[in-house]
Amino acid sequence: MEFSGADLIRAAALLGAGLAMGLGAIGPGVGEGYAAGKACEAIGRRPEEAGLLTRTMLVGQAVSESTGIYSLVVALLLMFVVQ
Amino acid sequence: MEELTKVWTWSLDVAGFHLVFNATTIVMTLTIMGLLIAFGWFATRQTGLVPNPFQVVAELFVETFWNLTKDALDEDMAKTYFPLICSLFMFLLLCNWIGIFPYMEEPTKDLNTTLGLGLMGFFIAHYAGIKTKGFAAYAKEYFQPVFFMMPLNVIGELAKVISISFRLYGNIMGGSIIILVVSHLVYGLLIPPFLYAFFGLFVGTVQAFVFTMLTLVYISVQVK
Amino acid sequence: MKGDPLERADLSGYHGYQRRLARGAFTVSVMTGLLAYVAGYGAAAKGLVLGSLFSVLNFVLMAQILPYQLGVGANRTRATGIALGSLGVRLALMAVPLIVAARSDRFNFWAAAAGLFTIPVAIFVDHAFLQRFSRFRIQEH
Amino acid sequence: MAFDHVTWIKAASYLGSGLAVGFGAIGAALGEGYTAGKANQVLAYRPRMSGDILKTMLVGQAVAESAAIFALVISMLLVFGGLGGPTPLSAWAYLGAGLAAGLSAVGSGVGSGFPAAAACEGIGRQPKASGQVTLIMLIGSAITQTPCIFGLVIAFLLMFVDFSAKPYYPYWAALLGAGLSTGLAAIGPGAGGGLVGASACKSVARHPEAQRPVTTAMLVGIGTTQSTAIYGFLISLILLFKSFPASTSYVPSFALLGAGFAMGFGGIGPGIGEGITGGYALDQVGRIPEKATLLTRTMLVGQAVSESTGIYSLVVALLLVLNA
Repeated sequence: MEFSGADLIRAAALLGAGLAMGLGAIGPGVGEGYAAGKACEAIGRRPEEAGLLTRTMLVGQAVSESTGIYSLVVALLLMFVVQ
Repeated sequence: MEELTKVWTWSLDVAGFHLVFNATTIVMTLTIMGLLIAFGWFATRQTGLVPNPFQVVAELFVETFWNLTKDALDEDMAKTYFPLICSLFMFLLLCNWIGIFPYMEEPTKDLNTTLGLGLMGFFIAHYAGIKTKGFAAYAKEYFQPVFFMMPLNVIGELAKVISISFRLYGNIMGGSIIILVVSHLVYGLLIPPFLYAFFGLFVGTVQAFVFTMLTLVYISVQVK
Repeated sequence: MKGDPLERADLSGYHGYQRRLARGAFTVSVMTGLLAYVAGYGAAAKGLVLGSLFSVLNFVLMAQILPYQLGVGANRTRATGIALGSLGVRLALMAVPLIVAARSDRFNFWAAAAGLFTIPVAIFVDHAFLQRFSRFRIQEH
Repeated sequence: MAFDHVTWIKAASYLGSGLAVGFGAIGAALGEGYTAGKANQVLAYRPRMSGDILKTMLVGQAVAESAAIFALVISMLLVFGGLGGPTPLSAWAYLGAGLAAGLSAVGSGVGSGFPAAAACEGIGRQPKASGQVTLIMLIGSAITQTPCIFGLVIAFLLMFVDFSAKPYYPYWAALLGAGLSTGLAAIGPGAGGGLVGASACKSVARHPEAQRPVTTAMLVGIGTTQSTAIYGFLISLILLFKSFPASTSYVPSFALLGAGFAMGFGGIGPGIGEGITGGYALDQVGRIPEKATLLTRTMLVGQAVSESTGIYSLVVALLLVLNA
């Protein structure tokens, strides 16, 4: 089994892409779930404000998801740009 | 599973540039625009007190998004940006839903579409910011709280474009990949329809709404 | 809270429930085993009965350990430690029928593995179905 | 230091067996410890109820332990099943089987502890509702075992499908990645499903007459929570059954391993997050059952958005597999 330096770099980049996306998905997943949970709680308290609360929840989740999206971008870069 | 990597493209050499067009995306986007124009024509053809079905749907959209826009921006500003927000949502909704028909593909499955829409929202938001506050006040915000935070602020603004467009792209692309893979695995009739209902209709609606709301929020952050 | 709250407690309902559930589950499993034996699946029948015997033993042992686990107080680390120890012992116990069935041709391995789930299945059947009809209900004293 | 591969296969199956039963026992023990701690708190102010609370604990524990028993069955098969296939790939398959069974039992073991603890609390608060609360707890913990069953299926496939004709070089990574993907991705949904079940038990204890809407909302909530476990299962199946060409470099192998890690770790966060959402939503369903539809809708929207990172992981994993 011969292997060159370029091979090693590519292999490490692909494994790194997997780890980046995998580990990067943990935090946003939990955080977004927490935001959504608190929104459900608030809707339970004041069902008449459901529209406003859902919108706020979606915006909050979108912001907490940013780090997950950065992981996605980094993973895609590692897969398709690193040669 | 070869369909995943197969893209139907047109390439063109113009003045030394090699341009590649994703034909499927362009055709589907034009189809959706045609459908929306036809919908608009039917909805406004005979407006009356007893509305026709198209008018009912159109009024639903207009009313919902008028209220949303009015909440986020103030009244006269909302008049400017409401048509953008409402038509953006209708366009995205139809884009995400069209994949459930055979031989149709979601234009939002292509990163070019979502990135283009994200950039559009970005430029509109910043144009709105400069127009309301003036360039000096707009530029000053980048040096808050201290002047050397400027690069981070700029990166933060650009990251919004990346996050908004990759969110839509990732969800729609992921949904269609899942449907494709599961269809290959089960060869059955029962599971894929449920997946279409979930990813095509439900996730498509939610993500179209999220994209629209975020564009609205980005505008409202800039003008306030 | 000083002292063991369980000392003053009336645990007869607990013991009665546990005894009756174990007896009912084992009886049903032995009857299923007999039917299978008569139908000609000898190895499967023996494996099933062996597995369910150890499932019931595990259940009884668990029921005996549980009050001690509850008696250590609200200290979650100690409770987890006791749970880990008791689970280790009981898993070692439940490994016995699996090893025997894997090594011997007279017991079917898959039947023994299925037999280990006798008690969870019995609990589920009891609560989901039998409690609706009081005639078949596992009586609690 | 050259061993023949029979030695390696033995070593790998012992290691896999130890991992399976070890992780399985740790998960179930954490769940039981949590239940015992909660039950003790309830006993402190309800000493008379100890018989009922012990009975609930016993029932909950007996059902929760199925995750550990699944892992035990896999572990005993690995050691005593007489599996020793002569191919070098078997070593990786057995290690992957142990990881799949063990890791997936962690989530379900921990997760089953939450409904049991909540049921003890609920019965302490509302002794009359004990039958309904126990039933909800049983349904909740039984569905929480689903990710563990995915792990079991992948472990069986890894042990009994014949991979001897496949090339060693990227397949070792495909087999290990298949085990990791299902195993790790089952942890989050297992724990999250338990959180939903726990809130359902609390809600039924508070409003026993709201049993029907709570059960429906709980089934929907746990079902959505488990979608990332299904993605992990999907990636494992693709890794096992897609044909990869033999290669002379490490690149495809590490791409497949990366796919396993991406989907495996990527399933943990969304699973737990969706469980938290479902938990809060079910608390409120129990408080105002007449708003159950609105709450279920909001819960579904919130869960769908929380799941996006899981979908990104799936996309990355699929791209890694397809480009390998």
